[in-house]
Amino acid sequence: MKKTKAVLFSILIILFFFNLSFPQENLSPPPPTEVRASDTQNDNGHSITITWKLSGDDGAGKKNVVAYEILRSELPTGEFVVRGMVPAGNNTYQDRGAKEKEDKNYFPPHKDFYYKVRAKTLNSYSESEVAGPAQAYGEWFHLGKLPVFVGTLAFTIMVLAFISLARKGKEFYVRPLAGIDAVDDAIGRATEMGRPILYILGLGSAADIATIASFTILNRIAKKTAEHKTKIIVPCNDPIVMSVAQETVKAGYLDAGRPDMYKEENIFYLTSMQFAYVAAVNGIMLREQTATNFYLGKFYAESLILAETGSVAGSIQISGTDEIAQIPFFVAATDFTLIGEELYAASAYLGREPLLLGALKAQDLAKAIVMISLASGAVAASFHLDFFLRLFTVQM
Amino acid sequence: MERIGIWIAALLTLGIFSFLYKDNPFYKFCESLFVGISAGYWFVTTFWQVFMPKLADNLVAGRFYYMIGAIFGVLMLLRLFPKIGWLSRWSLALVVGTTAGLYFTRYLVSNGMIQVQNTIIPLYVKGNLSQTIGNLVIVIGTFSGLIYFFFSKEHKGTFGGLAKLGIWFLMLSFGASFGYTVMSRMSLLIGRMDYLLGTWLGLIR
Amino acid sequence: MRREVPLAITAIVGFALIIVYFIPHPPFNHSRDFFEDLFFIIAAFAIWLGCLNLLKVNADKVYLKKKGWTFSIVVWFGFFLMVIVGFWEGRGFMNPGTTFYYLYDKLYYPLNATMFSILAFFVASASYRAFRARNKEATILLIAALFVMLGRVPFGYYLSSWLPEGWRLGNITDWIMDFPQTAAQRAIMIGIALGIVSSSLRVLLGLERTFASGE
Amino acid sequence: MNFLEKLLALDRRIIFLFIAIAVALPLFFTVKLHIEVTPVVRNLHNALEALPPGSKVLVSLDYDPGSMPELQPMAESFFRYCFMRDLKIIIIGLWPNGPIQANSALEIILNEPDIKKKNPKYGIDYVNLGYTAGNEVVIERMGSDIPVTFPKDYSGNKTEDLLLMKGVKNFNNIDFVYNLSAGYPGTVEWVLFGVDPYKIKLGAGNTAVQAPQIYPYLNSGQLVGLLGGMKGGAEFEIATGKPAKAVKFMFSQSVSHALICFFILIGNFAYFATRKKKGA
Repeated sequence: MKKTKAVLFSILIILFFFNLSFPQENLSPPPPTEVRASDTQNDNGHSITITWKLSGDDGAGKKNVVAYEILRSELPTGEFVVRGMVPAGNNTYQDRGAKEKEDKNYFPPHKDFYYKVRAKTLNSYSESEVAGPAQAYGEWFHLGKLPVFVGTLAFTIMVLAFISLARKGKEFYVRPLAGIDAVDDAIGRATEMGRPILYILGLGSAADIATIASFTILNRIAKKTAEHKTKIIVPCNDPIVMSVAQETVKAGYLDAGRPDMYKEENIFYLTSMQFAYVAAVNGIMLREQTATNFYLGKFYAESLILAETGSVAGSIQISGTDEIAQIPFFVAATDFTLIGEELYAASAYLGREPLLLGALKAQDLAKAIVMISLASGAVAASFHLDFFLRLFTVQM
Repeated sequence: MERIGIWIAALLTLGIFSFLYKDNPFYKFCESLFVGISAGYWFVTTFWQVFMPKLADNLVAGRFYYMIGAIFGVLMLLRLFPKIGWLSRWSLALVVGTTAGLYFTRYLVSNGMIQVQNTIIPLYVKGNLSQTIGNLVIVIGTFSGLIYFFFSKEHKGTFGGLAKLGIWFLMLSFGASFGYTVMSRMSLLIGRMDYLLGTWLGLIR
Repeated sequence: MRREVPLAITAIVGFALIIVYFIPHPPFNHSRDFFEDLFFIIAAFAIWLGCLNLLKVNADKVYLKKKGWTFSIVVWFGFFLMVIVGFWEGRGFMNPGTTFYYLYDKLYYPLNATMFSILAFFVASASYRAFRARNKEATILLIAALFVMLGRVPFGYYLSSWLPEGWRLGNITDWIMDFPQTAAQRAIMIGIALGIVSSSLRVLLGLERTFASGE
Repeated sequence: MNFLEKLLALDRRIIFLFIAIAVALPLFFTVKLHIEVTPVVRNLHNALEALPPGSKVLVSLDYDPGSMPELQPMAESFFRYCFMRDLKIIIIGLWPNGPIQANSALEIILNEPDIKKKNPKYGIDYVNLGYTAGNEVVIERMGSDIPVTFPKDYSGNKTEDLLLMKGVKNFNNIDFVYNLSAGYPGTVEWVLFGVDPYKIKLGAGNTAVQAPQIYPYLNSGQLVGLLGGMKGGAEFEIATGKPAKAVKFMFSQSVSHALICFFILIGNFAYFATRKKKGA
């Protein structure tokens, strides 16, 4: 036994020194080593991840490895079938399959599988040892989303904490917001002039967050108009939005103690067509000579047409949207604009309801945390420390 | 057939454009046609691309829990009957809940955490002055922009100065979006003009 | 019943969706897709509602012979033209060569595109009549807009070709887009993210409940 | 009413007329304009140049005819470039209309003399896998299995039977992804659900309205390059040395932008001049 080994070894040495006989291309590359197969983390249980150490001829040695093939079998000695291929230089592969049983690429969870990795050159290959068994199974918690989970939990707790503080009667300070301060003046102006107020909820559906925020603002403004005995017109472009708007305004009038003054016909559905709707609203603006126009909610291309008509008609205009592409037109053509987040905050401002203010405070605290992380993170990153970066890194 | 179609399309285009001069029956006709056609178009599209694949196909495949969608959808239609119209609130509530639930994580991740993650960048890049300045501008701009959106402190003193800087950054970016939006609208008009003058009249090639 | 049930539905569905976001294990991993499907299905019914509304309004106009009732007939005609052809074509209704595609290409598309291209005219009119440098903020906005509008077309090159390379209008626009613009976009995006997260939570907790008010 | 006040009260139809002329008239002239290729477009072009012939490029067309003037020239110039460079094209759409747009772009490109000489064949040089519903979920599913996500191509052939799709399992076998986007789902979804988890190389073309919101992803390196609006399309045409539609329209675009700028300046000048007078 020892003798044969010694003989083989000397042959190898001779071959090495004289470097002859075998044409190099026919030599298969050294196989990939340390092949490991294990369940893919954070998935639904239809995938196994395979890792290996690169073949000695990949990027080094003869540099002739072009790809790796990944083979799978249900038995360690069984028939291996090719599951996929990756270019040279890669050392991992996720073997995935479908989740539906009827799919022919179905990947059963909780079943043993064995893997081999094959290093390929242009005309030969070599295979690694068999790895496994490995099983695919689904996890109950996605670890890559841990930062999101922490964020969600922290934010929810902050909101609840501030709300309970507010319930206990704690007064919160919020800075003045130009667009909000203008609301009272705008309503006063309409009253003085004896002209109506126009309120546009935008093109969003009743489920859009911007529209929901706008409903709350409408409720407060309706209350104020009821107190001032000023007419408010709310043309809608969605039947559902209209019926919610009617309830909202009615509730505002009720809050002001003037339910008798509520007129349902002033809150009406026009049409769902974007441009037809705008044309009709423009008509209302010019016919009714509205003193103040509110545009709060989701707005698209029509923002520009509304703002121009109102501006030329000489109305005071207060606008707000979270559609970033439309904010510029509102800023340039209306008197006051609630930019993005300010729109959501506005409902808390106008109502001064402690509950809503509490949520706003939680938002501010979150923002402060973000700003501190941002500033310290950037400083840390300048010294090549990535602690803060990892706090915010989410794996999908 | 193609030629007739081009004529129809061109005339409809002119009909809409005629509104720019003044409202007229020709425009009214085109607009009404547009209202009808687009409602029909969406009706058919949602039927074949939502109704069939998402509802009917799933029910046929034995996934009967998709009936929930049909039930809540029908509840939505009850709005047409004033007496039981309030039931449509249930479907609205489902839609609102879904939106809020999906948006919560979607926005927290893509608009929130990923943007923060991308803004944590080195303030000093060795041997690259313009990148260093650029990174500084990004960090300062994002930071001061957030200061502007901070509601708990009055914009006074240093804080106020930062908020002011923030709003300038915001305005610069709105100006840029403004320019780009104008660009888009002009491109659309160029497209229509090219259709009228080229495809229809053959005056330009 | 009328108020509590909707609020409960919203809260249960919303919080469930947030929780399953973190669970990759079946069957929870599909539940988000399922609710998204539900969302689309209900939205499809809502489009029916909108269409029925449209037909009813226009039928009333014809019936009562209101002003412009003849145009209401055009609305009906357009609607049923698309619907009949669309259903007749079946699932491949939008493949090139079908009648529906022809109607789409020769009626819907030109009308839609023209409607949007009209905005180019309104931009012009608004830029003349309404876009005012009414304060410092609006002034910065308008100046940046001028830079981008000129810097993004070849004219900008001719206007500033006398400047050294790297300082021309195009370069300045690139710089604005790459750095201050990006920074501000991020601030707005983060702000909106917090706003949406907080509003969603308020809705789910039943604090913002206007949508559930009603008949 | 003095001159300035009259100027302010100008009938808007006169302004409309100016715009119509500013857009239409330049279409009649062929002017050779100097179009500089900006770094974001240059980067995209360089990334494409680095692909060896035979590389597989996935093209996702996520728009409808509403954005045709801006995005269709980009689709055409990209297909032309791929055929000339012998890059293999795999077309999909996250919007129902995307694959239809691709077909109408291909129809034009395949009839160009240069391309005709190359004679690209369906199934070998390009495939159109059509549309699948599901928005960003489609991207996620493609990460595990493209043939399962798109079992049949646009004309109903089995995806597995297409020669080009042999060996294409998931994003591992795709060398570059090019996305033309007009909104949701689009470039942002490709970044979040394609680039981040699967490390794909992504380049994009966007409508000008969208473009500013995409820039944050360029800066962070998640996006290789971006064509913004018709100007971006024109730059790409120049970079590839094949000026086409977008370049042709640049003259109109230039004149109309200049006119808008002029309107803003005049409008503000007249407004402040008359206001000052009233104030005094």
